[in-house]
Amino acid sequence: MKVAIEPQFCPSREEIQPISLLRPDGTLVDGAVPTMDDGEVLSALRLMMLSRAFDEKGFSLQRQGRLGTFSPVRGQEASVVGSACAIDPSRDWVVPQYRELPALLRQGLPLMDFIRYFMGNPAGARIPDDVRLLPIQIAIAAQLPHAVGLAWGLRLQRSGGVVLVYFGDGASSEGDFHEACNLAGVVKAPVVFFLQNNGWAISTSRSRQTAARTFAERAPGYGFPGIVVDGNDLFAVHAATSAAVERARSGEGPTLIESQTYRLGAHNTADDPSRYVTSEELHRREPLDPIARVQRYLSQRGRWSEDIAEAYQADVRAEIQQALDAASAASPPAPEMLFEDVFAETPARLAAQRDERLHALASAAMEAS
Amino acid sequence: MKVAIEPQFCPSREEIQPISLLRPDGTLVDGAVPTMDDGEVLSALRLMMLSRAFDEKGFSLQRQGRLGTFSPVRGQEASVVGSACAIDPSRDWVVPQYRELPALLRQGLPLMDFIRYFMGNPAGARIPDDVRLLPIQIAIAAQLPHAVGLAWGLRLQRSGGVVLVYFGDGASSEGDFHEACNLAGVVKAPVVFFLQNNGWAISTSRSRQTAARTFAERAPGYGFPGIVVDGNDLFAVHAATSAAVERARSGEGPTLIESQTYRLGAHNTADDPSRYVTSEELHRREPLDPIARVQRYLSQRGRWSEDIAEAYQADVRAEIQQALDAASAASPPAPEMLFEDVFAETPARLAAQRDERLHALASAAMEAS
Amino acid sequence: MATMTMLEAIRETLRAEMLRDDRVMLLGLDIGRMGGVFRATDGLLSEFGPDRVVDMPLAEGAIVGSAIGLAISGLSPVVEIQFLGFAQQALHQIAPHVARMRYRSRGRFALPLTIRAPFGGGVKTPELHADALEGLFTQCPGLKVVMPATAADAKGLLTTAIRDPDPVLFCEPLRGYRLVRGEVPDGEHAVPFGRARIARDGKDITIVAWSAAVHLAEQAAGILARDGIEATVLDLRTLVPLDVETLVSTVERTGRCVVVHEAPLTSGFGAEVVATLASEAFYSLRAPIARVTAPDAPYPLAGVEQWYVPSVEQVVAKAKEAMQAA
Amino acid sequence: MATMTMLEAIRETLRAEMLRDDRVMLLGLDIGRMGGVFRATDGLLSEFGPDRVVDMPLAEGAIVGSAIGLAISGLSPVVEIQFLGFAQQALHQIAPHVARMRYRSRGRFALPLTIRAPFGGGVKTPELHADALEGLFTQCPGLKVVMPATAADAKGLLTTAIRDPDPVLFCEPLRGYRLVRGEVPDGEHAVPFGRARIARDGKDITIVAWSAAVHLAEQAAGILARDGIEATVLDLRTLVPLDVETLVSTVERTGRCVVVHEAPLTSGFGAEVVATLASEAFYSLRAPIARVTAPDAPYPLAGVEQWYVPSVEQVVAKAKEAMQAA
Ligand SMILES: Cc1ncc(C[n+]2csc(CCOP(=O)(O)OP(=O)(O)O)c2C)c(N)n1
Ligand SMILES: Cc1ncc(C[n+]2csc(CCOP(=O)(O)OP(=O)(O)O)c2C)c(N)n1
Ligand SMILES: [Mg+2]
Ligand SMILES: [Mg+2]
Repeated sequence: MKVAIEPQFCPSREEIQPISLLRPDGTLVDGAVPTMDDGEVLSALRLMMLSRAFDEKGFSLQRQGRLGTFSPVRGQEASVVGSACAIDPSRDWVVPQYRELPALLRQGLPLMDFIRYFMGNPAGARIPDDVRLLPIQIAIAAQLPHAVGLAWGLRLQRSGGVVLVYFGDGASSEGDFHEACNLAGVVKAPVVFFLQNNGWAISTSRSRQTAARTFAERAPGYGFPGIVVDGNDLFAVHAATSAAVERARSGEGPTLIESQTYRLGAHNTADDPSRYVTSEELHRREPLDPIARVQRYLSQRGRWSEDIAEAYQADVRAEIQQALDAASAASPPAPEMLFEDVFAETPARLAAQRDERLHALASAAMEAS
Repeated sequence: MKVAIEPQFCPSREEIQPISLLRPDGTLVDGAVPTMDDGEVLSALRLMMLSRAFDEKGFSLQRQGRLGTFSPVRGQEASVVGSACAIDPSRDWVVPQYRELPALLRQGLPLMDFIRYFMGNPAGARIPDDVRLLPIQIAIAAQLPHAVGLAWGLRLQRSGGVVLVYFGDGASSEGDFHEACNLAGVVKAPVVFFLQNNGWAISTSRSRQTAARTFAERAPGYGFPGIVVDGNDLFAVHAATSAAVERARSGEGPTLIESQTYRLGAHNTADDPSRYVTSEELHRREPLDPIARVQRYLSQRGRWSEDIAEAYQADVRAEIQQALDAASAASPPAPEMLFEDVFAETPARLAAQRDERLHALASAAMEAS
Repeated sequence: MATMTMLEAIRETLRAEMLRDDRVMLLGLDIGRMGGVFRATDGLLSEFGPDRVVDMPLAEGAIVGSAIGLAISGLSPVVEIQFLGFAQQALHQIAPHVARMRYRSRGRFALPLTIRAPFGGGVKTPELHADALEGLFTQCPGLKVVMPATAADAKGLLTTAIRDPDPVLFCEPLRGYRLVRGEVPDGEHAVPFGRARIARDGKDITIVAWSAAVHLAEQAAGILARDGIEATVLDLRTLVPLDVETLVSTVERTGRCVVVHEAPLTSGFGAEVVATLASEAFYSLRAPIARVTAPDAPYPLAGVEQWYVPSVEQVVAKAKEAMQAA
Repeated sequence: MATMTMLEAIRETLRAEMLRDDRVMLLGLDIGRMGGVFRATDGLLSEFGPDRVVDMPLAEGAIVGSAIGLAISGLSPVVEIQFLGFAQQALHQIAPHVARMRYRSRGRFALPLTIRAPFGGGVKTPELHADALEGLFTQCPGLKVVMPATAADAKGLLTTAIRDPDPVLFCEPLRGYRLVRGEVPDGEHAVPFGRARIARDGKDITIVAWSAAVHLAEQAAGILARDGIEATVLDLRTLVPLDVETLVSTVERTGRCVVVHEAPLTSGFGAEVVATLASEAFYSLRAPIARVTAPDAPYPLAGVEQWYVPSVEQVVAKAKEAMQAA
């Protein structure tokens, strides 16, 4: 028999089945045991609904010019909330991309700060000291090595904390993704790489982003496990993330979670998805809405009804309105903010620039009045 | 039965066996069929011996200050020569890192040019127009996207050419590696990623470079196959590369080859490996010398003897001496070279800088004489 | 002559060059089906097909790095970097490889490669989208840096860039994409590199600018004119190669000069302009040369950018100061 | 005071700071078992163990990027980039993230992080190893850029860098590692940032330099002295923050100035120095300010670098020219 010159590693032929516990109709898969009790599910649902309501409100505020460009979570609520609920905000950190509002809120970020940030007010960029959260990341994938360093540092200092880092299918193509995963494997950083595969990077489809069958299969190439979950299934996401957090906390190192979800709307407030998504595709995806799925589950358990839904809806709207009012009432941004926090101490040259600028603005204001 | 929350992708538990055809003792593995006939083996061997002889000569020249810092191939000759011999220099390209002298020569680079380059003479940096070879790469991993673009371009222009790109275990950690592999998968570039895992990146050991079991298992994460070969086995390397070239040429896209070899010496002429390699480890590796292995194979076939060895040795030494003489006889570098080939046409500002510099040098020379 | 926006001029030029030369191909994020986040490539995918208008995976290093290989294979890639700030993800490909391939190969491998990238502030983009990094790229010997200010120049300079045998970074002012409109010559229109443009002529002072800041300079000149100060507005057009001759002769004539740019003060390209003048027009200078720039702070959030970007008032004030000197 | 090389001073300082503060940790390529390719970290692995002296995988982006996270977790990472040119692989982490984390988080996340990197030419390194890129990094608001020229300053400035609450790029002249020797104060020795050093005092002309070029300037000053020209040599020490006050007052005193640096002319930090002087010392300038720099070409192969790097003769010639003016 001839010695075969066959590759030991080949792209898998079979379809990879994402782990799933909750069916779209709200029933549990046979043998599924949710890792959340009804109380936890209800509070997760509330966060998902808050997120959805904020997306809607935010779009109209953006259209009125009151908010800047932002990216809605729509369609990905189970993915974000299920994962965020698997960590402990009193010791674990979230390192976000930019599409994870409910994870930020769960960590403890006041919604008002988020709003002020998107109003362009630097005051909103200050995350309260006890909230374990890094700033929103705009440069795609750049947060991944930060998360690894943070997790590694927590381990070196024996804090017991774990880092949950979010990023997209698009972000997975950047060099930073690779460098971060490889380093995390080497130093066994307690980090969970949470890849939200939402089908798109702006207009670039998943199939154009990589020829790999799944993103999760990259994990063994860094020496750790990879798992694919149904990202529209709150329970599957929560269970997989909880397991990964557990691994990380017990010193076994990182996990890569591919959460297969779908962006049910525009990339951001400036985007027009009709240029690249067909309405048929959207129709196919709508029934997989993760919020309705959880509501069906709770209904079947007698924990959800139209009345409760309305009460929740009113409640989250009130919370948003309150945050908006607070953001609007807060002091507006001022020009001196430009020069603050460049360094711990403002160097002479920058101070001179500041004084000149502020002086000119003051004179102009005098003249104008 | 409970639904298991188990990762679908885990680092493999078993030891991965590299493909091997030729045993260290020079006998063939059962069922092994070499893809080279004796004539081809002899010319490959000659190239390996030339490389080894150049390493030795080059070290002493470097010590005399006649050559700059360079990286010997020692120990990796089968890996480099076996792969290079699998492509067709009349249509395929080599994109090197810096440790592949015999691959450069096989493509058609005159040894004299290589020497002039390492003497610091810009004239040596000009690769002859009919030699399909990119310049030596100093910035680790930066050549990988170049290779992918080149391969893709060849395909777009239907040239039938394939690109063989070399890089190291160290290079595999750079973001460029990832971005290049992913893009190659997406555009099905006819490229062979030839990773020489020689155990070291300067002093950094393979085990510190990544937690992955093999580098080859990264390939499915880009949608193409990965193969591990015994890099000190000329036949295994040649067979695996030939298969990958075949795949690429027929439009099936890239392959990642991990050639498991060992750097039997210093990283470069400035390095002192005794700081990080034990002599026991070197003793363990020496018997795996790829040149002796091929010689044993040929001896067993009656095609090699001490006399032939001496003749070959004399022959490669003469070739090296000839190239050295030619390089020394060639015109020395001149200051105007500094200003050439910055742009197709020298812009006025640079021309003024050139004129000023050359004028000053001329005056200084006048004064000195 | 047709009147069009800068964005339209760019799109027309890309199309014309692709029709002229089938080696020209476009690479970038979202440039295909979507036609680019700003629509600079709208319609080109359907006209030229997916082999010539390529939606790339999200990796700037590989976009630029593969363009090097494509160029070596015989093609002329035109890369779109979605925002200039993200060219930093590819700097390790641009400075040592794009800019040096000709030099490193002693002329064997020329790279007829163009990198287009929008940049600049004043339009309330998210963080890290507005940085004016042109100065950084002028430090890469072997790379040309081109900064059109008008729709006509967008066409003329982009045409030259695509045909140039060397790599060119072509920076497009975000703020000017739709705001800047103007007459654009029909048909063939190639503006040579290294020739500054006198956008307005005046004997008292020279305002040097490039890209969107040229419009600031022109507005300032208009205001100064009302006070009887006649300003020349010099649009550098290309920073590398730099038109030292026109720069120096113009400032020699006026004796006074203000330089305006969007980047922070320290090591912005304004420093090079002033240093060049301080050496070559030294004896003609009648006043210190002022720089009107952003402060030495990162580009801020949208709510405060109005105070960060250089303003017409600042240019006017500095010009008046210069007029009062000696 | 002990006499030591610059390299020894750096190693001593790293060790002293690690002993002082156990949050200080070192990250880099080959810094552990090998002690660094130049031995700057020799012996530190065995003294402090693998959690504090970390041999990293070959990925500059992740080395710098993870240092950001380590700093946020409460540590003080000192990163070694093997050669400054390879910091370009990490520019997308340095400029938008290292330099801006404090700003972007409005003060919440300070980064007490130091990036050390050897650079500079004249020692026949392989391609891409010698680039003087300090100018590029002075364009990143939020980052301090420190360039010691002497062994004592290597200690004093590195001490300050490691203790600084903000990120610092600390550039070490390759050529000076073993060549530059000098007395180094024992014990505590921290040199404040933003204070230039008058390396030699003279009334006729100021030669401004930093890092290895300071020695070039000193040699030139020695030669000029034989011709009766008394030169001040001003060692900037830190480019950001820049000691504008000393720079301006020194040049005001001498009225003439030459700036020397290893980087190419265009947009090198010399441009910023000249532009600053041309604005702030304008009325004292008695001659154009010359820049002695590398030409606007990439750093070449070793066989021609002798003609590329600035020479003492060039500095002397330019100084004499300046003396003859007006
Ligand atoms: C380095 C970088 N390149 C490009 C962009 C522009 N950009 C913003 S979002 C985006 C797509 C990101 O896709 P993905 O990571 O899948 O996240 P998603 O938006 O789908 O949540 C791009 C290309 C950027 N912000 N940063
Ligand atoms: C981007 C970059 N970082 C660092 C270096 C310094 N350096 C030169 S060779 C080398 C190790 C490369 O290891 P590997 O890729 O395994 O190749 P090998 O030397 O083993 O053939 C390093 C770190 C470099 N040249 N380029
Ligand atoms: Mg996505
Ligand atoms: Mg290696």
